[in-house]
Amino acid sequence: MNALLIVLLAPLAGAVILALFRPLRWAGWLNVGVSAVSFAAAMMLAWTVATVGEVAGFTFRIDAFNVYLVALNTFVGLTTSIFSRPYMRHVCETGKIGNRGMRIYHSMYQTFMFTMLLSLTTDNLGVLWVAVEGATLATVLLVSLYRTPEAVEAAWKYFILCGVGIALALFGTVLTYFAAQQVISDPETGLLWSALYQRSGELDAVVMRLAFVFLLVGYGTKVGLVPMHQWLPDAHSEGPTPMSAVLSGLLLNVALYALIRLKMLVDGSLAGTATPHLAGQLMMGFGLVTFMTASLFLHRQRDIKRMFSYSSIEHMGLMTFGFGLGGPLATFGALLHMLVHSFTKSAIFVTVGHAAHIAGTQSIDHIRGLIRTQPAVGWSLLIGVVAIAGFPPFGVFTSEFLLLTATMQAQPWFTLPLVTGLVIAFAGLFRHLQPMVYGAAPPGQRPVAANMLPVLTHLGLVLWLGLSIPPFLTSWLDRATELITGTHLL
Amino acid sequence: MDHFLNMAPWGLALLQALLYAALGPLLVGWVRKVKARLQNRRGAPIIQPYRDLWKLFAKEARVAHTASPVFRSAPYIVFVATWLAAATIPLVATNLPTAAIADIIALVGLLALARFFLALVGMDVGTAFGGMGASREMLVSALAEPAMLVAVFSLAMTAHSTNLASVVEYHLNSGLVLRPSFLFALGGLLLVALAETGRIPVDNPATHLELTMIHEAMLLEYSGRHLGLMEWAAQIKLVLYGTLIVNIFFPWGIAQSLTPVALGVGLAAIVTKLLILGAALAVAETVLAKMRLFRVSAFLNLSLLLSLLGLLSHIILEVGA
Amino acid sequence: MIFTSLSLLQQLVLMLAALVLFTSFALLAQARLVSAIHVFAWQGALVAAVTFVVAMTSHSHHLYFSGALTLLLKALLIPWMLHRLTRRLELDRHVQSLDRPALIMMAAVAMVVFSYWLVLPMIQQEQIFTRNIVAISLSVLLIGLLTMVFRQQAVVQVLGFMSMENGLFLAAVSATSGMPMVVELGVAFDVLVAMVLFGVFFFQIRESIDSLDVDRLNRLTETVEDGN
Amino acid sequence: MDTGLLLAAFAIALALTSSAVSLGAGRIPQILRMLAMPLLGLAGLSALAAGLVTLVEGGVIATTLPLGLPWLPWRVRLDPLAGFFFTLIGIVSCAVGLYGPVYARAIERGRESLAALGVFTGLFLTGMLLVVLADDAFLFMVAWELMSLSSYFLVAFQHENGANRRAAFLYLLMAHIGGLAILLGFGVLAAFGGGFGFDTMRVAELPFIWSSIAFVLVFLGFGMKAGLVPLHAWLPEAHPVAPSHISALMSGVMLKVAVYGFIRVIFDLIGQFHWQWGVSVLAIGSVSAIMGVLYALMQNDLKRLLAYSSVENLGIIFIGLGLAMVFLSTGHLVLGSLALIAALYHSINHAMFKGLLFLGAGAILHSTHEHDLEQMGGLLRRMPWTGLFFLIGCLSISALPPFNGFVSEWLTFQSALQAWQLDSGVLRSLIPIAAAVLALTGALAAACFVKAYGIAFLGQARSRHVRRARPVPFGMRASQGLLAAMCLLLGVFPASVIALVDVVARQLLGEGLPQTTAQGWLWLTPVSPGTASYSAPLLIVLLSLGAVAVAWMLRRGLVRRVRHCDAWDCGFTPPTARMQYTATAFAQPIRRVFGVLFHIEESIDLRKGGEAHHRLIVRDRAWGLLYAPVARAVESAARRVVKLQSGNIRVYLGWTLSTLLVLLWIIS
Repeated sequence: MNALLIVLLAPLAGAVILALFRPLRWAGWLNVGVSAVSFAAAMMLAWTVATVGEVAGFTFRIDAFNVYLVALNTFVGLTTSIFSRPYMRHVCETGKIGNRGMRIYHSMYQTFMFTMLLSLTTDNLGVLWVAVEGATLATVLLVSLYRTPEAVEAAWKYFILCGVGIALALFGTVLTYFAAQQVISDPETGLLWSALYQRSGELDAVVMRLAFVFLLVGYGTKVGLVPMHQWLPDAHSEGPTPMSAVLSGLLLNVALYALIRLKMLVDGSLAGTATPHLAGQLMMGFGLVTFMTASLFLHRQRDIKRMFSYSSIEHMGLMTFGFGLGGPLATFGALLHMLVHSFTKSAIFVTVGHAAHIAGTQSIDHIRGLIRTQPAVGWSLLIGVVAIAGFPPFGVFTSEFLLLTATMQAQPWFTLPLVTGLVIAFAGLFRHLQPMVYGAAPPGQRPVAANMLPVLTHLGLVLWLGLSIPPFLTSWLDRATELITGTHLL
Repeated sequence: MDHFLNMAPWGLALLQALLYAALGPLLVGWVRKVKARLQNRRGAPIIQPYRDLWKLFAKEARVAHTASPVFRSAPYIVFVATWLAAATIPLVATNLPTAAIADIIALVGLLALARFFLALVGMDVGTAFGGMGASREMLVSALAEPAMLVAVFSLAMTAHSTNLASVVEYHLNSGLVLRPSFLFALGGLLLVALAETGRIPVDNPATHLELTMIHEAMLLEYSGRHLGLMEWAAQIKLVLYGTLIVNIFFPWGIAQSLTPVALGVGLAAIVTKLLILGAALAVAETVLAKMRLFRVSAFLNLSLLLSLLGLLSHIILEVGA
Repeated sequence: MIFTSLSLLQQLVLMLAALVLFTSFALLAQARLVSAIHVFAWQGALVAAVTFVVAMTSHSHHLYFSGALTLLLKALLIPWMLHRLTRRLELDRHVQSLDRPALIMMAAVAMVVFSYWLVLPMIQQEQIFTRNIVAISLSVLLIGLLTMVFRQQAVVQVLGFMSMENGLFLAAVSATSGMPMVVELGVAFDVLVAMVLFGVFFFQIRESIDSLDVDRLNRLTETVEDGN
Repeated sequence: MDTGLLLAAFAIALALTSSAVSLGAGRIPQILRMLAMPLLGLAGLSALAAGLVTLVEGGVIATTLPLGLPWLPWRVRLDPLAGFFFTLIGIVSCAVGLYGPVYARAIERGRESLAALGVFTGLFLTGMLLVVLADDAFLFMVAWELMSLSSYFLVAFQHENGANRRAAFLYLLMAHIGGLAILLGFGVLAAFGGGFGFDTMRVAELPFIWSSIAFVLVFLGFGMKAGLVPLHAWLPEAHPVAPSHISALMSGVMLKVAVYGFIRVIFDLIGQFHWQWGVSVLAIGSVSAIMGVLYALMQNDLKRLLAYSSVENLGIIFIGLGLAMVFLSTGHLVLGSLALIAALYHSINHAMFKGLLFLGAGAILHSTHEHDLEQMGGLLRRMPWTGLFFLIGCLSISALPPFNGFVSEWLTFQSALQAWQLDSGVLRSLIPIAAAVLALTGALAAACFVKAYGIAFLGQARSRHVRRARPVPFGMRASQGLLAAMCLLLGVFPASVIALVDVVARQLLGEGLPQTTAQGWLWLTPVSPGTASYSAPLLIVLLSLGAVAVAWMLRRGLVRRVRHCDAWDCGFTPPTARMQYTATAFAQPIRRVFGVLFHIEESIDLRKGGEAHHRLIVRDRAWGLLYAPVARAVESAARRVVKLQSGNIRVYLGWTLSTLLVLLWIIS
């Protein structure tokens, strides 16, 4: 419980302190420090959950599923903060933002982390909603940090679209509560997920079905499901790079997490009706459409960060499909995919930050010859994209293998669009990637000071997960799978 | 390979091989003679090719500065490969040990080996005519070789063997059977033989116009003993094809045992058959005109078609029953 | 359902809900920005009124609090902020009417019908009353979204967004007698922060495109052809 | 653990070590040639030993690795089939280990990243060895993609050239598609077998329709890797642009790994045969063989020519496999194993001579920096050893006796000629047609390599830098010599080789070829001595005896002198290098005869001053018929889809609204 408190309070306190903290030199380090503290606390929490089981209380509830995401969040938060320290200093030196901007950045970074962790750890669906909305509010300022017309536009779109989406999700939550009231009389526990899950079979199917549509569209907007995804590439491309890394690596996961929790309720409620798998089917449909559309989008990109944000959409689509498919294998695969995608994508965004820094632009057409200029950046980008494209021996291959396998067992014909999408996405990524990393460097292009530690850590982990999944992670994921699907995989 | 260590058949095989070498110039001389007669000329004596060879071997060989070692070794390879190929075809007797060394596919392979080097030397010195000859030769062979193999396949499938000796013996043992496949295969093989031995209408062995040459163009740079070997190899090749055709389709008379009488009869039979074939060739060459190069492909396609028809008719008409 | 079988207070709730719906329509069609803000303030007041009435019927104290919160936030504070903003942005004389008002109004009416049709299968255990109120709030929500789709003006978009929130509140209050306190507080806080941020963004947008016409926020697009 | 598996593990460990030490090559360039490449050669040696031990012992060893998924640990298994391919990989890797240091030395001062070369070469070899070793689908796929991916990096090694990048992209794309097809194929098998282990797949009983789906997927996947027409277009782009020893590995070995995969899945895992499958493999193989060789003939870039010729040879291998499948589907076990052995034999042969030829092309490139045939000429006198080895390669690949290419084609012919044993008339008539195609292919291959050798090594140099060519260092010559010797050995002692390979067929099909070697090492009699026999040792003895005898007699004869003089050339002035026949001219008759099959653009451009220039472009028809339409379709779909991102927020909101409404409508 203490660990949980530290996990939550560290970023909150960090946000407050960083908002007031003046000396810029140390702000970056402080940011790293706070992230490190929450990561350590998260590890302790994970250990507690692993040894003791669920941790619950104060309307918080930590089980195998969310502690896994908590650990992932704090880890990526830590590595990104390590990256962001020199990166943001550099941004500051170029005069893109001032001291105030830096304070906003650091403070909002921790606020964002806090809201993410809050939404993961809370048991209350209402608080979950509040936290996710809070995450939007925290990041919207980050998106417009540079104050360029594009950044403002992106932030506005992000704000409005996610605001609307999240409002719809709230309506879904209200409807859920409405259904819950018929079952649970106590208004205080009526929104507690664990209480609802225990009696999900009694929830009114019609209301829950209606609620799920709102929740799907609502949280789906945050997940980046097509056709509500439009904010995502804008926000990713215009905000500072560390923020893109955490958005792609974390926020999308959290939104998907919310969706899955709610799907579990809806599944329980619809179990006895004529369409017991409606939620899953809707998610599969959205996932597939998202996946295919995003992979086509990849082909027509001119901005490197936009491109990778479409790749995030694509992978979120795949995960949504996997969770929608249900069953232990698909769920396990999707959970693993969440993990490796976060690692890989945040590593890619970090590298992209360096690449854009080297070239002085985010335009794909003007980023050239990275390997020649700075092999570490060029190769990292290349390897990162190879990993995200699903090539072994990287972990993304493992999870895609599991997802494809599960699809083949449950819905063989769906493998065709999946495979087509994978190929199209791969082609889209590589056709743009190759000219950037290969070839002769433009004259005058110089290497930059880059901290490749986060990238190497992430890619190393992804490689490790591709070669062998350690037993503790397997049992961890398996417990999460059991939690979600009710059946063990192993 | 029971008689492998038996020396007598090997001696006979060697004799037969020598006979091939000896018959080569004779057949060419005969064809030229008949042709001259048909053209109302007296023509050179039949043994003129021997004299030519003798003269060539006695002459000094000249080699261009630009020639590589391939140029000087190729005549030996071409000659030996052709000769060895010929030696595997039953000429006088069927069950000679050489026949087992290479079956008909290997025979085609040996001929291809000879041709490979022939084409290489065409390109070796670096003249335009040589390259032209090599290019054309490879076109002709590319079309002729499959035709030949397919023609042979229908025979081989009939006899269930690709060993020529077995094929010949099978036909002798089964007596006179009218097989449509044989007719087509014979047609195909005849056309192939014309093309492969460089006869009219594909090539003109007597031409003096470089631009129309195929075989001769590749030999333009040769002189002396090298030229002699190349010419001799070509003559052996003519006998080889002749023997192949007459002994497979009309095997009668060939010796099936190694007794002197049988061998004598075999020798007489093969000489007669070759003389008849040579005369037919002379007649054909007199009536036909040489084709343009790109008509040759049509000509050879016809032979491939005939061979395929032979194969198919074998499968449909002769086995299916 | 026989309307007269309902209690007077319930009738009042339905009455007020209908008025909320009407204000949604008004908001959709209102050409003058300042009037739209007024309409929105009225809508907030009506929702607060509904909350009070429900609080009276269900005797739940925290609903009073929630109603007060709504009144404060939606009927007073936010309209006031918007007013101030429009004045500072010199938009108080801004007038912009819908392109095809008849068509859009038909669409909004269709939304209402659709919402009703949606909630029909909800066979509520106790009250058909709640079902209908859900239909109304759903319509308010959808019309709010429709407002955002059809109005180019950023401030009006925000009004649409807020009116969606009002729809939500309506549903939360009338169908479920209010959400748990912590949630309500959180939501209210979020709405407030959102409003502040909206204010910040109005200025930023204004600064970058010299207008608040959201149609002109179109730099970020994929549809530019190659080789432009 | 058994010797074979130990050696195999050792080979993989060495390859990985080579890869790991190469990381240091960025700092110390010498590491690559001093350490990494020799290690690679040793890895090859170890693999060769592992393969030979397995083939001689004929046993099956399997074990589990502590890697992979918890419920799907990586399993490895070394059986005779794997052993055979280990041998094949080992030999070529040895040669590459000899060749590599010289190449590495040449680029040490260049801008290319030596570390990348070393790392990915090691990984490439690791991947190939692991594919062969894998005993479950997961490890197989991991190793397979590792192989594709590392070879992709090697193709993109000289990435400054845009064409190389495009080739690499196309290569990886196709490899990805192929890999996914294989994955799906495994998925079907796993669904029926109940697991991704090969042992469960082996015992699974599939209904015809599902096994056919698996067959199609697997054939697609492996066929794509093997470069079968029409999925071959990447191959002639990608193979030539890699460093030459990598091209040798790719063409010589990696394509064989695809063959391995096909054999493993179809003959071992699915284990059922249907004549429909056999006929389709036969047809695709035949088309590949003929198209491959025709396109090879049209190439003027030596390495491209070799790459297209790989398409041809893979076609021949698949003809063999198709024959095997047809025979096996009708219960002719002996004939099936004959055709299978023919295919295997051609696999190892192709590995040898294509490896040799690519290394030869690499030697030319090393010495002259030239890959265009039109600029070459007269290299035999400049580089005599390379010239000799290249000639052996050309003779082997043209299927000329007594070299190895002939043996495998002969075996394929022999099995095709046994078609009369089949009951179905359709099959009986289809197989000889395939044999005819094979014959045509062989003849055209000879034409192709006459062209390659004649233009490159004979005649006179067509450019200045080629005239100044120097012999290559010992390592390059030794690597070629090794493979040339293998070509000769495999050609001269086929019976002994088949005695070794026989165990593969016995283990896979339960039936070998007892007759083949019954007559001892001297005679090759696949079915029976009466049916067909071939004695390569005697042939080569007689050939050399005859040549020596003739030479001896002539030398003893009348004139020994040879006078050197200018070329006669029918009395024209002594020919210059520019008067020689060109590669394009050489191929012209065949281009004209088979013109329909090519996409030819030919024109005469008149320039000012009355100068006329002949322009000729021969393109692969596959581009226009298959690749371009797919690319266009994706492009236009993408163009349509991006309209979603129009930039107008109201439209975005409209999408949200309509999605919501549609969903609401759907659920109620």
